[in-house]
Amino acid sequence: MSRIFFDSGSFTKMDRRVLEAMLPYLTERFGNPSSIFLKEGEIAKSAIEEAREKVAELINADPKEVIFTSSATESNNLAIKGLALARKNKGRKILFSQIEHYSVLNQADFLKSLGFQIEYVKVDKDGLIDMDDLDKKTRDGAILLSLLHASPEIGTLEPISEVSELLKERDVLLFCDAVASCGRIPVDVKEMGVDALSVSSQMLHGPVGASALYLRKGVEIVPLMQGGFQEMGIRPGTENVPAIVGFGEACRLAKEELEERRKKLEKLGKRLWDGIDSAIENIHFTGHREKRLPGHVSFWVEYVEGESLLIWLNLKGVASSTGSACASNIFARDETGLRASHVLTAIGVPPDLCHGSITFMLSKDNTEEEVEYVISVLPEIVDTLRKMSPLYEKHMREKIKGGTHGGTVQ
Amino acid sequence: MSRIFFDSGSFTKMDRRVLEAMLPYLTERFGNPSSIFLKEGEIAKSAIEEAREKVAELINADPKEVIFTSSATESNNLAIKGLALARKNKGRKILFSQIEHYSVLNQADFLKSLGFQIEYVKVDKDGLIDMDDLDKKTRDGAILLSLLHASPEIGTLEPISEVSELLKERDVLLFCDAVASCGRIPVDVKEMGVDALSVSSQMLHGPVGASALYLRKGVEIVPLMQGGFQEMGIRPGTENVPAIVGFGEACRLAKEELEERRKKLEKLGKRLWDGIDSAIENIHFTGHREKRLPGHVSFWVEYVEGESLLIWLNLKGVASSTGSACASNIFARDETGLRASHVLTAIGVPPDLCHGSITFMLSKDNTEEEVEYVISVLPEIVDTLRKMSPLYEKHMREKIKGGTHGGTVQ
Amino acid sequence: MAGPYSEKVMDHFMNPRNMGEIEDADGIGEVGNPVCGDVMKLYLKIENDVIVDAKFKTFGCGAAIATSSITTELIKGKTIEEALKLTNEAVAEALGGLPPAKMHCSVLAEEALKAAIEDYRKKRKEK
Amino acid sequence: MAGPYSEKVMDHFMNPRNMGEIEDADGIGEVGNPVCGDVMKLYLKIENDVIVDAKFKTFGCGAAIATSSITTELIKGKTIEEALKLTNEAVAEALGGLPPAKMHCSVLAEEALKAAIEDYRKKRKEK
Ligand SMILES: Cc1ncc(COP(=O)(O)O)c(C=O)c1O
Ligand SMILES: Cc1ncc(COP(=O)(O)O)c(C=O)c1O
Repeated sequence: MSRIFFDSGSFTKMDRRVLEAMLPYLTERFGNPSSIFLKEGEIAKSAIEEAREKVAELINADPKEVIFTSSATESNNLAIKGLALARKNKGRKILFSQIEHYSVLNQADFLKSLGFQIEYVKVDKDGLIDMDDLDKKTRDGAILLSLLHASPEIGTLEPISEVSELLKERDVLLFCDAVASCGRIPVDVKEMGVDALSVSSQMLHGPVGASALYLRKGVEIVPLMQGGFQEMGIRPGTENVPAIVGFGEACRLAKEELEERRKKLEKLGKRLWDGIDSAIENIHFTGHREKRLPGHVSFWVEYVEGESLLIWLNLKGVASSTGSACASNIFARDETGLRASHVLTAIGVPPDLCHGSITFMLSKDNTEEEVEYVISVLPEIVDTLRKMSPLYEKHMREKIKGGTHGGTVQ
Repeated sequence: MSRIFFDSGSFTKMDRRVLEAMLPYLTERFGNPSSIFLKEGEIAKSAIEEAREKVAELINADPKEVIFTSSATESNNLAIKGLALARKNKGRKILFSQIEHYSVLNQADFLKSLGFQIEYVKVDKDGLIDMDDLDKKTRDGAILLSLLHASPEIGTLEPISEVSELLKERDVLLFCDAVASCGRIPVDVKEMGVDALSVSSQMLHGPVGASALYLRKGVEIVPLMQGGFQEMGIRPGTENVPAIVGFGEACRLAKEELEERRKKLEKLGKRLWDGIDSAIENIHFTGHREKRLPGHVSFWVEYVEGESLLIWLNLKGVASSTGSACASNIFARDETGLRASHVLTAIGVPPDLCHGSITFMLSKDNTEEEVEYVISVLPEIVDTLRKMSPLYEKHMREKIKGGTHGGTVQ
Repeated sequence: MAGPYSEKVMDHFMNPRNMGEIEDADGIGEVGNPVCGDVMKLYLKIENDVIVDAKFKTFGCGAAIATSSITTELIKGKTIEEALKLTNEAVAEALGGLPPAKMHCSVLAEEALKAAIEDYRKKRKEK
Repeated sequence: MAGPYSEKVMDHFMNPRNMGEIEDADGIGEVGNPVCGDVMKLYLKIENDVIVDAKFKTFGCGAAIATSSITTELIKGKTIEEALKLTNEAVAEALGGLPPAKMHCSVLAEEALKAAIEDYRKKRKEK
């Protein structure tokens, strides 16, 4: 069996049809879209405007509201720094949900150096934003909230429309990172009521190297970089035409096939969940059971560490991801770089337990056979590692002694 | 005859061999280099490290000194903002040469908003940096100079080593934009003595979407964006693996073929220069005659406007560029967006005359036949437009009356 | 295609109508734009207040040449009164539109026309 | 390939040597790392101050399992004195190196070994 890729939260395989759309722009159709008087420039410019329309259609935006950037990290940095700087005179308080991606969270220090304060809005045990906490923290002078649409780690879908209604009343802008959700479930910027939203090409079977920032008409932003006149001056630099063309095509396909993909993902996800739930003891699923990304299954198992699980899965041909501290920043200078996932700690998993976490994020390309294979192989791996675990040993001893079930560690 | 692309200052056509190196990473070899425990991640990580070595070799750097970004604009923004912020405590004065690219110059306002002052170092009529002015302006507390290696508009090569010697004495960092030169002439960061230097993939027959910032070991920088741990934390975000692989391959080829390409470009450039010089009256070549990029020919012709020249050349199948105000920011709200090239005004061409400017920048792919074609077609175009020009009419009348030669306009 | 100019503009740029001078013109208008250096010169031949011939010479960009060219077409056969009613918007419209930054070229054409008519009127008074 | 672990680490991870318990161990050492939650448990069988058998159980990452495994190999047949000289660097080296952030796993192995020997000495005194 060839590789089973269940790690679509960090990458997706580019669609063949997308590559085909890109190829002309990688070969004879080269040119700089700013060279408007040249045939080469005209072709390039048309291509990116066509792609802009396709991206806009997928998220129900006006093409003029779509700005191309090089990556989701750039979109997130542009959105948050840019909106904050543009609103500096209205206030200095910026809110992040506790479970934002690093490309949001790690901006905190830089923003503080510019004079902003950062506060974190709590989430509940399922990862849903705590509306009371949000209510409290938006009462006095917050200017911006960053809340992701879906966490790639635990799959929970946030109630964006509900949040945006509250924020509108309070004149707080809402930026939404829809990188994990877009292409899997409907993302409609109007219905969601967001002011800005980021989408990534490589997460929806498009090429790496392109991302979009939706910016609602009339919302002001300060550019992160300065240079030429590209992207309405908001994102200067020669456009990555082939990547943008591929991104556009990937969005077109995602829109066309959304329902089909969603149904398939839901079915595969359900089967995977049920399969491993019934085969593995002391397993804890993370994220909300219903309000979640289709095809997303995340959990932690007791007595086993996540990096080891991940490596075994990899050896068995399965790609997944983990929130284990051990697998976090392994090339750091020392172990202080290792930290358990902030998402899992935010939903209340004790740091020493969330080490056993695994996330499977499926994509349209996965199959039932792959799901069955993972269901068959995962319990064996857990078993092998548990046999090796002194914590499990203790648990079993206690279980035999006291007849407890699912006893706690230590 | 197919298109003649003489606009390599704004783009180059990707080499077939580069595309071939990229293709596996656009198809089956997909993956996130940060997924270090996955086979997909290992492959991706190896690929970018190999590319890093190739880029480092071309510019004689250590691979650890090479940071990948998405574009030259990003490299230039990261370098200047990042070095300035890291040195904020040493001083606030930043120097730009007058002829920097927009991706440097247009940072001025943003830098001012962060508390920096910007001063401009003059260039002489050939575009060479004015060493006296530099000497004067580096005497009191400047922290950074941005000086490009070669101007894509006028082709002049700056005396980087000479400048870096002076700056070292004064503890001023030197950032060098080598986007136009790298791949055409040797770029050796050690010999040049620069602290940071930017290079662009798409300018040396690599793919768009990748650029490198060389950062000398030990030089501190503040990142422009925050996020994951990629690129030593200096440039976060999932790496654009296919583009980086292509960039690496393009650098390898450039190193291997540098002498060959340079000789060819020198020969073609000389022929083009001589050919149009002898065929067109009242033509003024710009930039330094000897200290210039091989294969770079730039000039302005009297009595004719550059956009019109450019469009006619385009219609005749030739791609070029112009510094004419008329062709600057044509999609701006109104004509106040139109500005004559700052490079041409810096070297002393009166703004109303530099409208007739054209830049031909050749690449390794151009041929003698193409050069001959342009030599044959350009005089006709100039002639057609001059016949239409009331300025030329005046000039001819005066010439006939007074026997003046090359009379001035108005 | 996303080129900045309409087909009409490109047609007039490539095949300018009435380019040249009128030796014994009844009115000549020459105007210039300080922003981008364009210079337009319009020659009129007028009989019985009717513009019977018009020619131009222009130093300038694609839009400047095209607006000059179409202006000569638009005014030929018109009376002076009618010609004076020609606005820059009408010129731009006749070309299928112009990019915003190039609208000033159509203004220049309108000004050249007015200057030429002015010149004609002045010359007639002098006679 | 640019994986974080050497082939040696991967070999010990996939095929751990001496994994398990020793029922009648003479010394048992259990240590944990608060940073990443790893727990290592080492069992020693000692005769005449020579380690005649060693087994381990480990909860932890790839490096933790591999360092446990190789430690048992490195100490078998050694006297207690010799075993006490085993440093975490030597453990890491025997594995062909460890990523910096994973060096603490080798420290844990060294500590587990020392704890087991301590335990053995304590038990002997008690006897
Ligand atoms: C939710 C989310 N936001 C942002 C990013 C950043 O994407 P990139 O690394 O492509 O810049 C990721 C990447 O995994 C993500 O999952
Ligand atoms: C000298 C120089 N620097 C920087 C840039 C910016 O490159 P990019 O538009 O690819 O970001 C250019 C682009 O033409 C350039 O010529």
